Amino acid sequence: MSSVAQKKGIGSVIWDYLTTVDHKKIAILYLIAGGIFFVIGGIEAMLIRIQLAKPDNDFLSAGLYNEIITMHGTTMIFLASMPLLFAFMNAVVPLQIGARDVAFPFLNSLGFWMFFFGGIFLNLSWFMGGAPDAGWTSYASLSIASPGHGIDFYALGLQISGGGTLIAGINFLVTIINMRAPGMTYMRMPLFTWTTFVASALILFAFPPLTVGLFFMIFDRMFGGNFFDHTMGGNTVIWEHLFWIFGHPEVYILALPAFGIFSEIIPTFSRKRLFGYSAMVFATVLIGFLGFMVWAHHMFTTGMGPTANAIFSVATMAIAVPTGVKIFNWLLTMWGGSIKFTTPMLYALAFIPSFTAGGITGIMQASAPLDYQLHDSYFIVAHFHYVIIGGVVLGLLAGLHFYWPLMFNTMLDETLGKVTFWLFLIGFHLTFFIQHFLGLLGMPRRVFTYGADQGWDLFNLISSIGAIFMAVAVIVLVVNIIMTISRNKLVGRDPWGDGRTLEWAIPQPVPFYNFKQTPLVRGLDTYWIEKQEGNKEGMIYAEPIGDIHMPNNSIIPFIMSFGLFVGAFGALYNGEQAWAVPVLILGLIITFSAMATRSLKDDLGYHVHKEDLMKDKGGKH
Amino acid sequence: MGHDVNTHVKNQTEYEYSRRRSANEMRGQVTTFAIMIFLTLIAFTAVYADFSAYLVVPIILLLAAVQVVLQLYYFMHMSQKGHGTTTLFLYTGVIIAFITVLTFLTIVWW
Amino acid sequence: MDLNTKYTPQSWPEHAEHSTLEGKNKFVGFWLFLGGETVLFASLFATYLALKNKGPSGMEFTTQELFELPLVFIMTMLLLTSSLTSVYAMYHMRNYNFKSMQAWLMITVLLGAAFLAFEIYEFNHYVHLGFTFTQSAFGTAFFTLVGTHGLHVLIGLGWITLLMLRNSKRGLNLYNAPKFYTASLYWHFIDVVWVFIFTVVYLMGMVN
Amino acid sequence: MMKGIKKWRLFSLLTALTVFLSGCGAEHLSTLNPAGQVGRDQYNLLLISGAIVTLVIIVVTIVYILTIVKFRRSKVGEDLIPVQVEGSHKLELLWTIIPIVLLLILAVPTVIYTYNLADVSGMEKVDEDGDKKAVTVNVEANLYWWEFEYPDLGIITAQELVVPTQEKVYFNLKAADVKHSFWIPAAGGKLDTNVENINQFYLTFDNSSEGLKDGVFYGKCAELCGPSHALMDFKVKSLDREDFDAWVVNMQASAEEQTLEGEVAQQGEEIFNTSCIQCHAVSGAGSAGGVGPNLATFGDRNRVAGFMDHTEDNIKNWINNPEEYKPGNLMPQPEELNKGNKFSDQELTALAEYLMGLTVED
Ligand code: HEA
Ligand code: HEA
Ligand SMILES: [Cu+2]
Repeated sequence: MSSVAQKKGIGSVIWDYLTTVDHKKIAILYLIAGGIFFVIGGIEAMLIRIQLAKPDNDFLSAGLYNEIITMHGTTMIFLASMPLLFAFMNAVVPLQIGARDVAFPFLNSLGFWMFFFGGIFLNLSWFMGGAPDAGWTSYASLSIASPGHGIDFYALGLQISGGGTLIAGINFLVTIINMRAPGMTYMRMPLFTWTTFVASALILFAFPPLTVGLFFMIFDRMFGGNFFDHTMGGNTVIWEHLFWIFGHPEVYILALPAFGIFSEIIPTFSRKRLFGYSAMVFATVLIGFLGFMVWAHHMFTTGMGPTANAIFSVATMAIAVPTGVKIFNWLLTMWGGSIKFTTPMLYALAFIPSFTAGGITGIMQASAPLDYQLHDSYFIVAHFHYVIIGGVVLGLLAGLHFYWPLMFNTMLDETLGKVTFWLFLIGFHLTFFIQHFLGLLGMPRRVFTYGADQGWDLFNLISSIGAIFMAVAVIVLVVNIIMTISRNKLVGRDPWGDGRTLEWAIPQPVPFYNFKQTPLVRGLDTYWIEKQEGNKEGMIYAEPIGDIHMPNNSIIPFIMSFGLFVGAFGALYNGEQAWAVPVLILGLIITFSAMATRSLKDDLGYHVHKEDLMKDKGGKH
Repeated sequence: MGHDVNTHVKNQTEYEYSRRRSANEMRGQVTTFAIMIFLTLIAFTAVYADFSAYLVVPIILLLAAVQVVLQLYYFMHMSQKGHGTTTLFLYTGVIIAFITVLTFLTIVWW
Repeated sequence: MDLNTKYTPQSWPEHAEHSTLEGKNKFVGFWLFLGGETVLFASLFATYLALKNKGPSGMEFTTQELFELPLVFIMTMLLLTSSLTSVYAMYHMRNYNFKSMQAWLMITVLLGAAFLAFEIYEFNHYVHLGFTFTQSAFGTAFFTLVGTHGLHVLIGLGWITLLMLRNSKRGLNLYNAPKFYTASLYWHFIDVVWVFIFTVVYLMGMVN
Repeated sequence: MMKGIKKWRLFSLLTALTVFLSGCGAEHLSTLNPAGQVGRDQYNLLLISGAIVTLVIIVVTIVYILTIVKFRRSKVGEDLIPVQVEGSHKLELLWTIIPIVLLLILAVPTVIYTYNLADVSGMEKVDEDGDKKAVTVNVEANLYWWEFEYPDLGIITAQELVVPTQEKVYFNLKAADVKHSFWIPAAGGKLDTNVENINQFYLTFDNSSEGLKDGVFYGKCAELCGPSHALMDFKVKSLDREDFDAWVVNMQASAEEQTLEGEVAQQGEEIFNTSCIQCHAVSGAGSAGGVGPNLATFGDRNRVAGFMDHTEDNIKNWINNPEEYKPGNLMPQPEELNKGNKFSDQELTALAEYLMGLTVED
């Protein structure tokens, strides 16, 4: 039971990852899967930009284009950004709060595998008669009318992966509520933990409406339901509401953890504690709360009437206030500090003006009458890529470089990192800044082509050229990762030198049981405090060394998710193929018997004994 | 942490005291139940009596709300200690639920 | 925690459901889950209210013609009572009285099953009248809302039954106490939802 | 620090571009060149909100640049341990209140315009004779084409909307199949055409569209509606009130008079009457609900199928293979209309000739 890596065959490594319940390994799984989906979504984006590079282009056909934008949006939001954020949450949050483990290790693994199989299912649509083609928002009248199985793949795939996300959210919430080390009060939690907490709460409340909406869609398309069929008394606006009640919080589910990552990076590389910590916490909670009050700003042109439009306009604008508080507190954190321009810090620095630019265009859209012009034009595309790439993707890239040593005990190459950074940043602004004007010049979004001489030709070309920069940046990043892995130069504890929070105090590589002794937290930025006081160990302890209880690995989450994956094919072909119902039942049987095995067989885990702990390296007693 | 449980063995007085207390509590639960049945009866009667809808609907909604509070605070022990965070989350859910229903009643139209 | 630790009523902790960390996690996690379920049901209720009595042109079914309050009243009584019996079960769990707890859980399950039987009868009745899931938006929304609740009842029954069977030989310990406790929370939640169903769907369906 | 500067050079370049752009933009298509009061209101909001957010970004940028110039580690020294400042209530208050004030400045006109633009009470106003004062258009969006009915005038057209200038024109918007969205960027913001209800709003046009590049404003579908969503364009012709009235009279008369010039056109009419008339009406008088676009004004139009240049070749191409030009559209392929055969080139020419002759303007 020792953490010392024994040489293992490839087969046993794979088995280890299939069955793991260790949050650090699940983090790596999320990172790999999310990374792959990000590249897929990015390739789709490149196809979009190639198609739009010149007017009247016929590189992609009309139907295929719609499939590509739908899959691009869906993949990027559900299968790339969120899982990548989960990767860092899993890797960092338990360590940050001094926990031995997450609250539900088994469920944590189940969450991952459900996301993974859901994502695979969704992407299999490409090979099985066509991908969904009604946009990532899948508005009802079109998605009900859409022929083929694309939308069915969308509804079922998201249902499965959404279940995984919900599980992950609950897991983080309980972990943060119950598993904090002694002394780690709520108001001493690092900001990344706070944003994880609030984002998970948003997941808890935002995903059920999506679940319901997707079920409605499944019922309507596969089982004869009438929710959205107006000839039968249904109403398509119900979908719009359900989708956006989920959809707007969703954008903060993405943004908040990214804010959290920046809130760790900026103090670290400014060597200064976060300015206005409690205001930052309050702003985070407020953003989360307001996030639920504004969803109808996506529906200003649906015809909700002036009163609803006015209310949601003003409510939306209110979100600028807590977000502004954050922006200024980040600036003031750097003010008077000692700024070191590492790759993660460069991303953080680029984030501030980029995200502000995206946020303020959001405020413009929040003005309902103005949004009548902007809605469904390229202005919107520009807005959300500014907030998503300028906020979330920069956050992910920053987090990747920042937490890489924590996850792998090696360091990504700084020079290549900076090359990636500049290419990506330039490409990003080149691609999307110009799109604001395309929107104002009357270009609708989701058009597979556009006629020449409407004044959009040049701007689209510029935009496509920008995308190439981003692609090159991503390729450089991949090269960097491969080089770093093959070089395998170990770096040890606190590689950045200026780490402030508990995760940097832990010996490297992080032992599988995390903390040999539960640490005692004496204030915000624990590690920094201990370092300042000259504590070589980096932490003080709340308990003597004792046996540590660990959960057993399990293949059951994998099997359960696989069952759902199988069953989904049954639902998809219901009423069309003779084997559909048997397959549906088979899938459910697989899932439920795996579940039954889990509940009938006691799984009490095992203990790491004190003596082994004493022997383990890193134990300096 | 975690696996260690405080193994406190109660002495006889403590034991009897806690027994008595839970028996008392159980009596309270039965009363709660009686109230819930009573509220249900009123609600059904109000509908049968065929008063104006403007009167009946608010009344039965109120009765439902009271019943739910009883369930939550007595049957589900939400009033007890250790429910701080969970209460917060539940009420957040309730607020969001309320807003959802409200919008569907106002801005989903024909 | 050791599964085989035997307890006496004297040594059995006051709050067995959250006296271990695992138990506490389960307990908090389950409450949070119920918070999410609240929003889930709110979405279903909201949709039902928006689609109530809506159907294809010439639609003949309305709440007032369909619903039969006496049936609903009986169902309500069954479910409310089952809520009380599960409180009894938890009372006995607290007193470390495994046999009585099992007995009360058994009664709870029986009451729940009776409720479900009535519901199946009700649905069957409507289908015979021609009011089906596919007949109108109203039908779809009605069966989805009430059916989702019914599904919860079914899952609750299965869950409690499994717990009883699984632990019948073993008796109470700190490993399964949180499971019994969360199952009972779930059962109460089902009751809470039903309170709104009989109020919003049935009673409000009858007033004009 | 070279790198930082490079980035800012990019930024200032882009700012310069902004200034340059606001002056241009095609008059028939750009929201930056509003053609009427509605568009102008919205443009004003763009300017107000633009000013506010520019102010915000300038402030952020100034603080930002000062910070990264002044507090670089290379400048403050490798070993400096900065003072660990906790925060400042005064500052927090400052950057809470100032944004609130800025937002209120934006919120007030927003709310006012929201109500103004939703005011369609003028639609019902009648003059002494009991006739509606304002022109109301019932817009029905179909899979990739638009139908415009003037219920009070008893006329109907498709693909090209004709409106009077200098007055509010009211719209009832509805979709026949899936959701679309009705957008004339130059005239003002969009409104969705839903399947289950009618949305109402109004637009205004200051001047006749005659002087524009193509003599029309461009209209777009702004809600993804299927493969050919991008091609679901329409055109808007604004006419001074007299011209408009004349047009209406012609339209109303188009039921009777069908002047056909030439043999070829007559042959075209025959083909049309056997193959096309089931779906396409050729009289401008009538009411809504056509299976295909009304073709009464076809000869006056600017485009074929809403987006192709208005040439006989394009008409022929279109009829010969609509699926190729507008994937997923509902017009039957010629084989279905013509007993399993394509139309011959000669037949196509005849049809084109006939269609080009359908006109109500002179
Ligand atoms: C990470 C994702 C993310 C984030 C953070 C945001 C943030 C915001 N968004 Fe965005 N949005 C999206 C992702 C996101 N959005 C997506 C994906 C869509 C399109 C979906 C689709 O249709 O496909 C969308 C669409 C969208 C719309 C609908 C447009 C339409 O379709 O018609 C609107 C309308 O109000 C809007 C508004 C806002 C606002 C007000 C914020 C605010 O939170 C921004 C707040 C931030 C700032 C304002 C900057 C910092 C503040 C200061 C420096 C203080 C001072 C500022 C002022 C006084 C102004 N967004
Ligand atoms: C997290 C969210 C996210 C992210 C990161 C992105 C990233 C990008 N997006 Fe997208 N986008 C959306 C979310 C996102 N997008 C959504 C929600 C929509 C709306 C969809 C809808 O309308 O329904 C949308 C729509 C959308 C459109 C509008 C389509 C339309 O309306 O017709 C466009 C057009 O330019 C676009 C472009 C891009 C580009 C160029 C990137 C780039 O930043 C991508 C950068 C990444 C890469 C370039 C990776 C490249 C990788 C390689 C080249 C391979 C290398 C491989 C190896 C070495 C193995 N996106
Ligand atoms: Cu939003």
